Order: sequence, then structure tokens, then C-alpha cells
Amino acid sequence: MIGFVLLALAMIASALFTVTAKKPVYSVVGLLANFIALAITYLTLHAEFLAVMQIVVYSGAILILFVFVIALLSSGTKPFEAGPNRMPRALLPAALFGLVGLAAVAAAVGGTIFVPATIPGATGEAGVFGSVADFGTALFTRNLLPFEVTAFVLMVAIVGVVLLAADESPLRAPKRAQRESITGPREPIAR
Amino acid sequence: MSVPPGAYVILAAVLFFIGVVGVIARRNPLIQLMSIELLFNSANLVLVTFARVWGNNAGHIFAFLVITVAAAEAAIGLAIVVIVFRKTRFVDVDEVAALKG
Amino acid sequence: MTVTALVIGPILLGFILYALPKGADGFARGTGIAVAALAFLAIALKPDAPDASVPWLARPFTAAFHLGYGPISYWVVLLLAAVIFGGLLAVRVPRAREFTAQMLVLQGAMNGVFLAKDLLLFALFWDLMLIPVFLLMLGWGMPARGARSRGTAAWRYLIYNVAGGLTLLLATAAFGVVSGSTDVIGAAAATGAIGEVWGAWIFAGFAFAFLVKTPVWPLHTWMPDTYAELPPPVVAAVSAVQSKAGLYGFIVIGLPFLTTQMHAAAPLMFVLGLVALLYGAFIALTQDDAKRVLAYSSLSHLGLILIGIFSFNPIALAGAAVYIIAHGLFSAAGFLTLGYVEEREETRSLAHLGGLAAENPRLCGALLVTALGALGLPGLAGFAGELLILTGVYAAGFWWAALVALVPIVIAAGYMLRLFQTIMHGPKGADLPERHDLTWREGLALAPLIVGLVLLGINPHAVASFALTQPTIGVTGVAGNR
Amino acid sequence: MSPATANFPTAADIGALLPATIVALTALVALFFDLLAPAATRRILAVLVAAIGLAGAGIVLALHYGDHTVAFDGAFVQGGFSTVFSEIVVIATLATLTLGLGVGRDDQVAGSTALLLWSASGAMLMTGASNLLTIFLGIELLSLGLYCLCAISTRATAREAALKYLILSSMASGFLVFGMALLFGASGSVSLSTLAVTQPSVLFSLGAGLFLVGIAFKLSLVPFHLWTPDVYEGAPLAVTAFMSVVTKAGTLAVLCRFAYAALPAQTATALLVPVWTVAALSMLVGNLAALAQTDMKRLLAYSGVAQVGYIVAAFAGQSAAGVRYGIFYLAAYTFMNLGAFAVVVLMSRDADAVVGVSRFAGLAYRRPWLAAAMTFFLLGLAGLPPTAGFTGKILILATTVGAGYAWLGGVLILGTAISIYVYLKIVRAMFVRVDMAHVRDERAPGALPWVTVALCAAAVFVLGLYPLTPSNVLPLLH
Amino acid sequence: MHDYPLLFVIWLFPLIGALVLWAFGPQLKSLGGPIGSAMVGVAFVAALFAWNDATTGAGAHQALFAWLPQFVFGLQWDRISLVWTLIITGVGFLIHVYSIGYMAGDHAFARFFAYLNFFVFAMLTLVLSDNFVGLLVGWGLVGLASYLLIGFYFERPSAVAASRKAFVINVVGDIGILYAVFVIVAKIGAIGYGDVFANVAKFSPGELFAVCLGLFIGCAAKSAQVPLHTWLPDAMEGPTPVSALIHAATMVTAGVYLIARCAPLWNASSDARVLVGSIGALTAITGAILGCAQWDIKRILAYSTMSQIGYMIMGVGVGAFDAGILHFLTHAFFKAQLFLGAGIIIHNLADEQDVRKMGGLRRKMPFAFAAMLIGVLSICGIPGFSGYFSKDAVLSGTLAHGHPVMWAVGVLTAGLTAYYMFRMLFVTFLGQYRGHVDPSELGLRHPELAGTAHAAHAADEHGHAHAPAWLMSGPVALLMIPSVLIGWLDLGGDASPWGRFFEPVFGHFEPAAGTPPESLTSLVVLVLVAAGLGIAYARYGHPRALIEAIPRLREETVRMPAALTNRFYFDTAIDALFVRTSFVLGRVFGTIVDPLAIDAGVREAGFSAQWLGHLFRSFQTGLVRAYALALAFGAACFALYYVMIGAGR
Repeated sequence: MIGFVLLALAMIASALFTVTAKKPVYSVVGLLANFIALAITYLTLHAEFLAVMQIVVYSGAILILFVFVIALLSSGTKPFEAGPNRMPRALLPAALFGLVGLAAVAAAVGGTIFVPATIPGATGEAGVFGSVADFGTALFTRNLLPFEVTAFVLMVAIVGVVLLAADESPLRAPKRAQRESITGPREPIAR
Repeated sequence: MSVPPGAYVILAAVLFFIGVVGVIARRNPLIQLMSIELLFNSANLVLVTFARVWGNNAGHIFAFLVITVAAAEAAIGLAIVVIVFRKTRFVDVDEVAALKG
Repeated sequence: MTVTALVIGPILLGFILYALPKGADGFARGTGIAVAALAFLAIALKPDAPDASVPWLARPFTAAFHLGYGPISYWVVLLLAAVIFGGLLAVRVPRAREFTAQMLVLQGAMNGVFLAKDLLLFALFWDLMLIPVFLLMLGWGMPARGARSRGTAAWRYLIYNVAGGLTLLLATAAFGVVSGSTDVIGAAAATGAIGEVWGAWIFAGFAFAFLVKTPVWPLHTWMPDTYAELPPPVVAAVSAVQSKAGLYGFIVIGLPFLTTQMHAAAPLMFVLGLVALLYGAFIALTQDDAKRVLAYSSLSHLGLILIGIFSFNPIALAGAAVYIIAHGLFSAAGFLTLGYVEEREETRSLAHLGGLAAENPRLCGALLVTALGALGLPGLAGFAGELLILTGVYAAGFWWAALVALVPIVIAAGYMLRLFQTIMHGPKGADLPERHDLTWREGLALAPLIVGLVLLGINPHAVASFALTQPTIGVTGVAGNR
Repeated sequence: MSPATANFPTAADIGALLPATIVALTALVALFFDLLAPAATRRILAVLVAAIGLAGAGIVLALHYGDHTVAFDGAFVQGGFSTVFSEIVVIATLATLTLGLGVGRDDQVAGSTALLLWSASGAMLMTGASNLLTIFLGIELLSLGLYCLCAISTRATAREAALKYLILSSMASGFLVFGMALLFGASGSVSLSTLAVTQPSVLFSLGAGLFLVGIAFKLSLVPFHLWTPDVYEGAPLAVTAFMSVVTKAGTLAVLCRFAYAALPAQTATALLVPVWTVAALSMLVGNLAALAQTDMKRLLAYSGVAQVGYIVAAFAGQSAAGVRYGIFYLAAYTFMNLGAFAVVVLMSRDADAVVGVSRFAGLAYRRPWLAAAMTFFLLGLAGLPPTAGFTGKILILATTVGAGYAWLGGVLILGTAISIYVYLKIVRAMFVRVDMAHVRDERAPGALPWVTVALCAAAVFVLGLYPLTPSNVLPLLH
Repeated sequence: MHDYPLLFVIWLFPLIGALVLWAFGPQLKSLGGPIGSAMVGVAFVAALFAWNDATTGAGAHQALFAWLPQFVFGLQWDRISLVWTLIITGVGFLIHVYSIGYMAGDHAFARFFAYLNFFVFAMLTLVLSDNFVGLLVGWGLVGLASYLLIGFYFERPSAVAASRKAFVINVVGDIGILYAVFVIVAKIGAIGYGDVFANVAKFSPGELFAVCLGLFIGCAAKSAQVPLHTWLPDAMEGPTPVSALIHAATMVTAGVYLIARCAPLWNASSDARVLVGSIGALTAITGAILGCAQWDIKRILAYSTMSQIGYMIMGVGVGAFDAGILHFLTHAFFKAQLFLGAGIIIHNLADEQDVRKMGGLRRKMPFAFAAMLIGVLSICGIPGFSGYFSKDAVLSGTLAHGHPVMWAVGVLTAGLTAYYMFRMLFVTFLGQYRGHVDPSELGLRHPELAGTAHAAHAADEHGHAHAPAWLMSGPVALLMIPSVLIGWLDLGGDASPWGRFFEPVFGHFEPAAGTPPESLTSLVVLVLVAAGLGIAYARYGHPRALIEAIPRLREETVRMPAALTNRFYFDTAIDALFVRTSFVLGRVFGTIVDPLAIDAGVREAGFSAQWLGHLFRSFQTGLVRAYALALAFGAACFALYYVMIGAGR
């Protein structure tokens, strides 16, 4: 119980830090902390494999990606969030709506009593609920279709990124690409 | 399990809430993307919790898929962020509002 | 077969003409005239053409492409053929190819409205016939000097009529759902097929559409601009035929299928009709634009027909039928003639016109006859209609309505003579160019209309007789049929 | 926990998913050919391969029209319902390819085509998806491709569109997944069939609510529509056309299945009220906002918002006929919309141009046939005869009213009334005579879009006069 | 009743003439006159030929067609229609012939005869029809004919205005009859005279009066009864033969015909008798008084016509039908003669119509003098002339039906008639010719008041004075005979040929006891007539008067009471009450209500739609965060609703 509370506090704190941090790098760090806490929580919920995934994929892949991009963008010493804030009072309504949703969830959860299923066997034991074997079986039998689809999802990601990036490489970029500014005319002048 | 599942869900909801506020309140696209990651993760937490509650690992599978998709999304998202903010003065979504009306 | 050809033929030909190369104006015009003439002959010579029906929807209600003559519609389509023929024959317009094409589409659509025996088909053509008018007004509109821009009137026309068309759509759908079939027009009327609950709404939907289309006060404001701006052939067709669609709808849909609702609505309709009668007449007295005079007189006359229909009296119904045709005849002839005048004098403002009779006796005669028809001179069709309608209204017990409705007849004499005399009589208007008299084309265009006006005035039995066999009228049998 | 061999996918399972698989693999083939193809033929080759693949998928779909397979342990249900939706997706994708032969520069076409095909396969997955996982993956597969496709253009606006689309859509996905999670929590299962028999609870209804938020966002129903005009305007023309049809088709399939088959009978009506409400809002707001638009794509975006409203209204009351007429109208909308887009393409020099409404001024006197076609499509969108739009509206009205949602029918009429002015404004612009001096008259390089225009026009006309074919042959919902 | 095709000859020949002349007028040129006259002549001969069939039994009948079971049409040939037909075609023929001379050289010669023929046809339709609707048709068509002929010189604004006035007022009459038709059809379910008169009992007294009132409104408009008479004097804008035929002899007596035709109705309704009789008397006296104040020769005759029709209406109104018809008969002759005589004068004086500018014409045109003299003697009821018998019959009939007041009015009118007719005669024919006198000396400062405004325009239309061709004098000469003799038919009251002729139609009437003998009453009349004659002679005919004629005329012109010069303000009142009001209403509706009140609603709807459109545009700030916020908002709303729903379960 205590563990959960600590984890929860850690998660909330890190999340808050993530969204409030001045520099995106700090946010990455915050997010990292949050993910690790989350992974631990997964362990308490009989989801060892997911816990591992969480660390490997998220912390190992995605966050690194973020770091790269931050590096890339700030290479031109380009300040973040330096422009005029055109929605200064966005926070309050956002918080309001969010709290409404939060309250809703709370009400929903409060409204139902859960009787957790009893899990036979010790955590992490082969074939036991949440173990890699169990997970794998499920994934490759009943849920083969989703698994296959993820293949295509990742393929889309790869091809897409290549396309977008290729468009950016200075060798390929057509001359006229530079002329336009982001806030260029809505209806381009007759070319 | 000692901790009531409801607690996990509430926790997830809080994270979700933080994520939503983050997307709306921050002007830094990267931080917005991270907030979105928070959204997905809170959803995952709920999934895993209920998988435990029902003893049904479909939840795990789902969470796994969400992670994958989130990864893909992050990749594409970052790519787009890069190509968009190459040309802007600042890395700031408020700068990108040519389309409106 | 004939009926199908009457609907499909003109539309198809219209598109074919549209496809022709730019130079083909003369050919297109010729084709248009020939088609109209053929249609006229086909209708006149084969009055007993069988219905044509092809199943359409099976769910959620049965509907069919069902076309056929009805007691009134037969005469209306005949009239329409004559009007289109005259319009295309007499009036020369720029870009005659597109013009003719759209006129033919218009004719086909209007034929569709009046020949449709299926309510859904009726609604379909109802909406379809707006488009050509809209486009014709955009492409060939002739706004009076210093009037608003060309688009405005067209837009106004569209705003009103589309609103009507949509309520019609809704009502039709509801009708179909409730009664299970829309293939009903002219079928043995199942009175009360529509329950009380739905009936009111359905009737409201139909009524709004019909009142806008007619138009009836206070939904009429689109009409004067439209009539004033449309080129003569189109306005002739619109005022003669399109404006009757609503009244026709009341007769063939309202009376048989929504009898109770019709009765409930009768007082309101009487008020609207009477107001329209007087209102239109008074305004027509003071208009300067000759075409607007006719427009407002139409408002007045159509109000009379409305009253006739809603008095549920066989004589009045017969009168309504007669007057529907009669008004078609003289309004078409009138607008064509005013078109001739405008073509000659390049104005239609009564302030500028005057004294044309001296050079154009035949033109004068034409305008005189149409004016007399419009003011209900005894012996012409208009009189027959008025007499029958008002007699029926009186016999049905609405003596007050009959009394009030007598007043506009006098006013009509006033404004029609004002129109006629200002244009034709008095000293020749200054700065008006000398022009040739009526050409044979123009005369031939008017001939069928004027002949019809006289014949129908002498003996309207052929048009009127159907009313005696109207079942629901029989059911609500009132005084007047001894 | 069943033995490992149990419910391992069989040939039947694969077969059920064959069309989507074909489409997905075609993308790979296209990419592969792109490597070998000489520079000159890259564009045409990619498009050709894609077209063949799509055609094949379409044929396969047609062949297995009648049968009904529950594949992958209920993850995907193949039957008449999914088939019709998939066909629409396939047709729309084909049409998209004809508008300017793929998206982007020659060196991008292969990739963009692949993305297009994967998005299409995602949509096809959605049409048959019958558990939450598949739905989620379908939606994501569809969207991820589109994020990139939006950005494939030299216009800065295109990238802005991509960014907005990405951020908002991901956020919506967040809601979607959270909702799914709650649904899973309430029912202990991810398959829709189980959801339909769960005891209703607050958790369940909240889950359904958040789920529907996600769906409403993808359908761009008011108030979740704000992204639509920006993205449609920014994205390349072909992509916009694709989005305007395929996204809607796929998501509508999901919504329809969810509304009809995944909700406990006793609560279904109450749970769906917000959906009808946002549909009604969309009809009104969409059309009103379109009134004030000057950019063609933007205008079509708003009109799309309204049009989806009409279709959703058909499902009101979950009547069996409602599905038919909803699908019928969707088909009609597909052709009318694609036709309109094809016309817009024909009016711009390259497929990635921005076309203002002003460009239509006096079109009838410059290019009468184009004007005639555009008029026809706009009449259809406005629900005027003689088009499928007219018949479709009648049918939707009939079912909606018949199902006891007369108010929705009324709103539909009101919305249509407004829409008429939206569309006929353009018609008026085309037919009013103006001096052509200051009107830019561009023409598309290829004649391929003309084919699309012709086919769409024919389809709209024929559907309009014979609504029997799609709506009554369609078997009931599986 | 057996069908009687001969009626078609009588009925349609004038129509054929009209159509032929209308279509081929320009080609026919001067042939138009003879053709037109011939057509009418044929009709006249045919009518004479058919005399016996009218007088035997109930007469002949020709079925035509039926609109609906309630509306059956046919022609009917009985004594009443016979009398009118003979007058219409007979007098009509003479006037046609006269017109050939009178209209010679007019540029629209053929058109004139087309109109005349058309009028004859219309009038025949009126009198031959066997039902009310047919009558109404004829009623309307004669109105049209008179409209066309009054406005014959359509370049002349006054003529145009007069014609429009005549037509509109006649339409007022038409709707009166229309209303009667409503009541008849509603009650009887038929329009044929036979069916209606057979079922008079079906009417309640109120309805019967309504019918009679409706019909009488028609009569009043057509026969220029007060207050619908104002069009008749203006109608003199038409060519003089038209005034003779339409506005004296035939059309204006249609009212008399209608009431005589509807005798059964009037017999059944005493209220109607009183109303019609008194209106007739009122009209008679009004016409006579106004007649005293006119200077335009045609207007003098017009007012006398109005007054004489007043007599007829009074006669038939009170029930002395045969007397009324007799007065119509005699009036047709002598009034036609008077007009034609006046026509000769006008024609010779180059369209001068103002008697003040005439004088001394006796020597210039003796024939015209003779014609006018006989006419005047006849109209004044000098014994021996036909006018005497008919007027006497009417007056005594009025008294016999128990209406002493009306009788008194009639007698007074007789005196006035004698005064103003002889006034006209003396001023016109005696003394010196004043044609060259400066108008101002005659007090002609306001020509329009004298109604001679147009003389200037018209002067150039036919050359100047020339002797009347035999074409013009012949008909007049022929007319003299009946206008002297026809009255003798009535010699001997009921026993007279006239009385016996109408016995089967109107039955025999036994005067109430205590009515003074006819000899006495006619004596009273004679005295007053003599008085009137005397005054007229003293003022205008006496040699001494003739000497200072000019200053006297000026005196009289200038001192003329305003009430008289303004014709008792009838025109002014009608104009203010009806004409102006309707125009004002029209302007208010057309320029205020329509655009500002009714149309505004729609315009506003349009605008507000546009406004909303722009409002929604403004929501689209283009900020992705704003959109995200909206998304959150929507989600929050959804969440709230769903939690509530869930909790509700």
C-alpha cells in the first residue's frame, strides 16, 4: 500500500515536472522518471513483460528520439516557446475541463466494486498470468492479427519518416521550397 | 492484491489529466508530444490494472500494442515537428497558425 | 409512352443541345420550337395516353416512376407546350443554344411535376424545376433600369422556393412512411389514410411548399422581382405553369389524402387568399414596371384560386381548375406581349411608355385581349373561372368571402386598363422609337393562347367537369349541387 | 488458458482478411518496383501497381460478397457490411490516385502511394473490426499514414496541417484508448460482442463516452471538427479527397457497429443520445460555417462535416433500414465529393494547388462541361434531384422520422436548407457572366481526372434513380 | 321548347361583321361601312321575319351548351327580346348608315364599324340569352363595346379617361349581377330564367331583395342611375353616332330590359319596387336639373337621356313594365333623332359642341332644326308626339301602383325637361350666330367646366362645315316618323295594341281604387310642361331676349352655381372615396409593407445565417491549442453526460 502511494506520488510529481519544465530536456528526464515508476507499477500488477517493454521501448527508444530532436532543433540555437503567447489564459479552462473528466472517472470507479481475480502461482513463473510465456501465447494465437498489423504500423512510421526527412535534405529540396515562409500567403501567387 | 484497483485507475486518470493540460497549456511541440505520451501511458496503466482485475491478459496485449503505436506516433510526430520548425523563428506552436477561419 | 416522352424527351434534348458546338444557335432554336410543337400535338391528339409506371423504391415505402395524365394536369401540360412553343418562337435571345437547352429542361421538369402520379417523383421534379429557372435568371435576366444586381432576384427566388421544396421533401418522406406508399396521386383516395398525429405535420410541410410556390401572401415577396427580371419566355412559363404547381398539389394531394387537415386549415387559407386578393390588386394599381403590374395581379388572382380550392365545393373546384388554365393563358400571353413592347421600346416603365396603338394596332389588340382576359371580361376564360369559383364559394356558405372577393374584380379593371391604356393610348410617348408592328412569329406565338382564352371562356366544360366526380368533395358535399 | 495450438489462425481467417492484406502488400510491391524503375516511369509505375492491387482487392471483395466469416477469434468480421464499406474505401483510393497521379514529386510518389495504401488497408481493417484492439489499430494505421501524407507538399501550410492533425488526432486517440480501457474494465473483454451483454455500469457508460469522443473526432463531428478545415485546406488536394471519404467511411463503419452491436440493449438508446446531438450540431454548424468560406477545399471540409452529420442521423434509432440508407448516402457522398474534388483538380495547374471559390466565376462560359459537372455534383451535395444525394436524403429522412427521431429529421432539413445556399452560391458564381480578365483560368495537365468526373457523375445519377441496388441488396448487419 | 336556329342568324351576323372588319379593316377601307350596315340590316330583317315565333306562345328557344349541371346556356326569343332586338338592329342599322357619312374620311373607318357591329352582337347576346350568366356576358361585352367606342379617339387623353371611367363603373354593375348570380345558383341551383322564376318562392324575402339589389346595381351602372351615372356625360367623348346608338337608344336601356325581364322577381319583392322606383325618380330629377346647367349640346342630351332613363326605371321599377318599355321604345327613336340631329350640327360646325357659340342655325341648317324640333317636342311630351303617350303612361302607372311621391317628382321633371330642352333649342337655333364671338365675352373662362375642352383637338379631324350628305339626313328623316307616331300604339291603355301585346308577359294590372283618372294627371303634367316651355321661351326665345343674348349668356355662365357646374360633386366624391384611397393603399402596400415589413424577415434570416457563418469562422483561430481545448471541452461534456446516464442506471 505504502509502495503504491510512493509510486503514485512519484508518477504524479514526475508528470507534473514533465509538463511544467522550462527546458524540454528536463521534461524528458521527468518523463523518464515517470516511465520507470510506471514500469514498477506494472510489476506490482503481474505485468512483468510489459514492465520490460516499458523500459526498453519508451525509455530506450522514444525518449532518446526526443533527445535527438531537441538537439537537432536547438542546434540553430532556436529558442523554445519564445513567440507571443496567443492563448495566455488557456490553462484555467483546460484544468477545469480536465477536473470534470477526473471527477467523472472518480465517480465511475467509485460506483463499481472490483473483485480482483486470484492469480495461481508466483509472479514471473512460466505460464502464470502476465509471464512472458503467457503473453507470447496470447499474442501469437488469439491476437495474431493485431500483432501483424503493428508490423505495418511500424512500416508506415519508417516510410513516412523517410519521406518527410528526404523532403528536407538540402540536396533534394527544390529551389522554391525556401522562398515560402511558414506564414506565407494562403493562395500562392500564380507560378 | 492489497491496493484497491480503483486507486490505480484514479492515478491513471490524474496522469491523463496532467497530460491533457500539458497539451493545451504548453506551446512547445515536443512537450506536447510528451504529454500525449502521458495520455497513452495512463491508458496503459488502466488496461494493465483491469487485466489484473479480470485476470485477462488481453489487457496486456492491448497495452503492448498501444506502446508500439505510441512509438510510431512519436517517430512521425518528431519528424513533422522537425520539418515544421526548421523554418520558424521559434519552436512554438502558436507560431504555426496560418490556416484559420 | 407519350407521357414518358413528354418528361424525358425535352430534358434529354436539352442536354444534347447543350453539347452542341457554339455556332448552333439557329439549329438549337429550331429544334426547341419543333419539340414544343410536337409535344403540343402529341398531347392534343392523344388525350388518352396510358400511364407509364416503373417500380422505384421498395423500402422504406413503395414508390414508382409513375407518370400519367390527370384531369387538370392534362390541360396544364398542353398549356405549357403552347407557352414554350410561343416563347421560343417569338423571342430572340443571345446565346440561344444554351437558352433553348435550359428551356427544354424546364419544360421537361414541369411536365414531370404535373404528370407525376408518385409523390416522391412529384417532389423530385418539383425541386428539379427550380434549377433551370435559377440559371436562366442568372444568364438572361433583364433587371429594370436602376434595379438591384442580377443575382439578387435569382437568389431571392431560390431562397424561398428551396425552403418550400425542402418542407415538401420532409412531408413526402413522412407521408411515405406513414401511408406506406407514395404512388398515390390520382389513385382512389383513402380518406384518413394519414392519421391525425402525423397528418397535421405532413400537411404543414406540403402547405408551406405549395403556398411559397403559388405564391400566397405573405410568402410572395420573391415573385415580383422574379417575374420582372425573367426574360419573357421564361416568365411566361413560370407564371403560367410553375406557379400552379402548388394549387395543383392542394387539389391532387390535399383534397384526397389530407381532407381533415385541409378543412382545419380552411379558415387560415381563406384569410391568406383574401388578403392576397386585395393586397395584390391594390399594389398592381400603383406599379410603374409593367411586368410588376402583371406580377402583382397574379398574386391577386392566385389568391382567388386558393379560396376556391378551400371552399370544398364542386363548383368552386371546377372554377379553380378553369382559372388555373385561364390564368396560365392570359398571364403567359400578357408577359409575352409585354416582352414585345419592351423589345420595341427598350423600357417597360409606364412612365415612359405611351401611344403605341397608333403604329402597332395588332400589338395593341394583343395586349387588349390579354388585359381583358386578366380583368375577367365576361366571355373570356378568366370570367368563367371567377364566376364558378365565387359561386361555389358562396354556395359553400362563405358568403362574406364571396362578397369581399368581388372588390378586386373592380380594381382589376382599374389596373389592367391603366396598364393597357398607358402603354397603348394617349399621345405617343416622347423619345420612343418608331417600331414595326407585330411580326407573324410574334402573332403565331400568341395565337394558341388567345384562342384558348376565348374557347375556354365560352365553354369550360371540358376542364371543369372533373370536379363533379371528386370523391372527397362528394363526401363533404355542401350546398350547390342539387 | 487454452493450449497453444488452439485458436491459431486458419486459412479461413486469412481469407477473410485477404482484401486488406492485398492492399497492404501492394504497397510493398510498389516500393520494391520503385527501386528498380527508371526515373521517368517511377510515378506511373507506382500508381499503376497500386491501381492493380486495389482493383484486385476490389474484385476479391466482390467475390466474397455473400459470405460471412468471423475471423481471428472475433477480431475481424467479414460480411456484406464490411464488404460494402471496404469497396467504398477501395474506390475512393483508386479515385484519389487518378487525381494528379499519386501525391508529391516523382521521387515521393512510391512512398506516398504506399502510405495511401496502408491507410486504406487500415480503413478496411476498421470496416470489419469487431474488437477494441482491431478498431484501435485500424484507426491508428489509417491516421499515421495520413499524418505523413498531409506533409508531402512544398507548401508550408501542408506541414502546419500535418502538425495540427498529428497533435489533435493523437490526443483524440488518447481519449479513445482511455475509453477502451474503461470499457475493457467494465466488461473484462475487448470483443464488442461481449460488451453487448455486459451489465451496464457507470464505468461502462463513461468508457463508451470517451470512446465516442475519439470516434466523433475522427468523424469530425461538431464540436470535435475544428481540425478538419485546417487540415483539409493544408493537405495536398488528393490527400484531402482521400481523407474526406476514406476516414469517414472507416470510422462510420466502426461507429455503426458499435452503436448497433456493442451496446447493452437496455442502455443503448440513452448512450447514443450525444451522438445524435453532435450529428445535429454538425449539420447546422457545418453548413453555416461553410457559408462564409472562400477556399474551395475548406468549403468542402465544412460541407463534409455536415454530410457526415446526415449519415450519422441515418443510424438514429438503430433501425435495420438505417444502416442501408446510411451506407447508401455514404456511397452517394463518396461519388459526389470525389467528383467535386476532381473538378477542382481540373481547375488547377498542379494537383497541389489552392483553389479559391472566386476561381469559379463565369466558369459556365469558359468551360461549360466542367461547370455542368460541378453543378451536378453540387446539386447532389445539396440534396437536389436528379442525384443520389436527393434520394439518399429522402431515404434518411424516411428512416429517421420512422425511427421516431423526427426532430433530427427537422434539423436535417434545416441544415440542408442552409447548405443549398452554400453550394448554389458556387453555381451562381459559375453562371453569372463576368469579365474574364481578372479570373485565373488554369487547366490540369492530364485528362485522367475527367474520367473520374465522368464516372462519378454517372454513378451519382444512376444511384439516384436506382437506390434499390445498394440499399436493398445489402444483407443485414454482421 | 323546340330549337330555333334562325336565332343564330340574328345573333351571329353582327359578330361575323365585326370579326371581318376587325381582321381586314385596313384592306376594306371605305367598304367597311356598307358591310357593317348590311350585317346589322340582315339581323333586322331576320328579326322581323321571326316576329310570329316570338309572339306565339312562350316564344322560341335555342339550346347552346352547359358548363356544369347548374350552368345551362341557351337563346330565347319572346316578346321582350323581340322588342329590344328590333330596336337594336333597326335603329342600329339607321345609325350605321348615318355613320358612313359621319365618319367618312376617318383614318380608322373600318375599325369604327367593327366596334359598332361588335356592340350590336353584344347587345343581342344580352337580350337573347335565356339565363343570367348569358345576360351577364352580354352585359360585359356591351360594356367593352362602349369602352372601345368612347375611347375611339384614343390620342385624346380626355377620351381615354372617359372610356376607362365608363368601363370601371360598368364593372361595378357587373359584380352586382355576379352577386345576384351567386345567390340564385346557391338557392335554385340553376341560372335559366325559366327555372329561377318558377322557383321564386324558394327565396327568403331577404335573399329575394339581395338578388334584386344585385341586379339593380347592374342596371344602375349600365343605365346611369344615381349615383353610378357619372360616366354617361363623359361618354359623350365618343363620336356622336355612338352617343346616339349606345348612350341613348340601346345600351343604357339595358337596365330597363333586365328589370322587365325579371318582372317576376320585382313583383315578388315590394322593397325592390320601392328602391328601384325611387332611385329612378331621383335619377330623373337629378338629370333634369343638371341638364339645365349644361352648355355642351351633347351633354345636355346626355343628361336628358339620364333623366328619361330615370323615367323608364321608375316605371318598370314600380311595376308598370309595359309603360317603361314603351318609354324605352319612344325614347329610342326621338333621342336617337336628337343625337343625330346634333351630330349634323357638330359635324357642320367642325366639332363645335358649345351651344353658346352656336345660335341662329335655323337658317343655316333647316333640316337639322326640323329634326331637333320634332325630337324636342316628343321628349317634352307635347300631346300628339309619341313622347307624350309613353311619359304619360309611366307617370300614371306610377301613380296607379300607389307611389304619389315618385309621381310628383316625375311630373316636376317633366316641367324641367321642357325647360332645358327648349332652352337648348332656342339657344342653338334662334338669334345670331355666335361662332365668331370672342369666347371671353361668353364667359368661357373655364372651357373644361362646359366640357368642351377637346373641341380644339378635334377641330382638325374632319374638314370644316359642309352640307349633310343624304347618308346622314336620310336616317334622321326616317327616324322622325316613329318618333311622332309610335306612341299612338298605346292609345287606349290596356285595350291598346301595346297593352295587348304585353298582356301575356306581364299580365293584367288593376289600379288600386281611388287613383285619380289618367286625364286629370296628364293635365297636371301638361300644365307644368307648358310652364317650363314658357320660362325657356321668356329667357331665350323671346325676341327681346335674343337681342341681349350674349351678355345674358355670359351672365349665366359666370353666375352658374358651383353645385351645378360641379354636377353636385358626384365625381369629386367618388374620386376621393374610392379612386384615391385605393391608390394610396396600393402605394402603402407596395412601398412600405412589402419591402420593409414582409421581406425584411427573410432578408434578416439570410443575414443572420451569414453572421453565424462568420462567427463560426472566428472560432477557427488556427491555434492548435485552441482546438485541443475545444476537444477537451467536448470530452468533458461527454464525460458528464455519460456519468449521469451510468449513475441513472
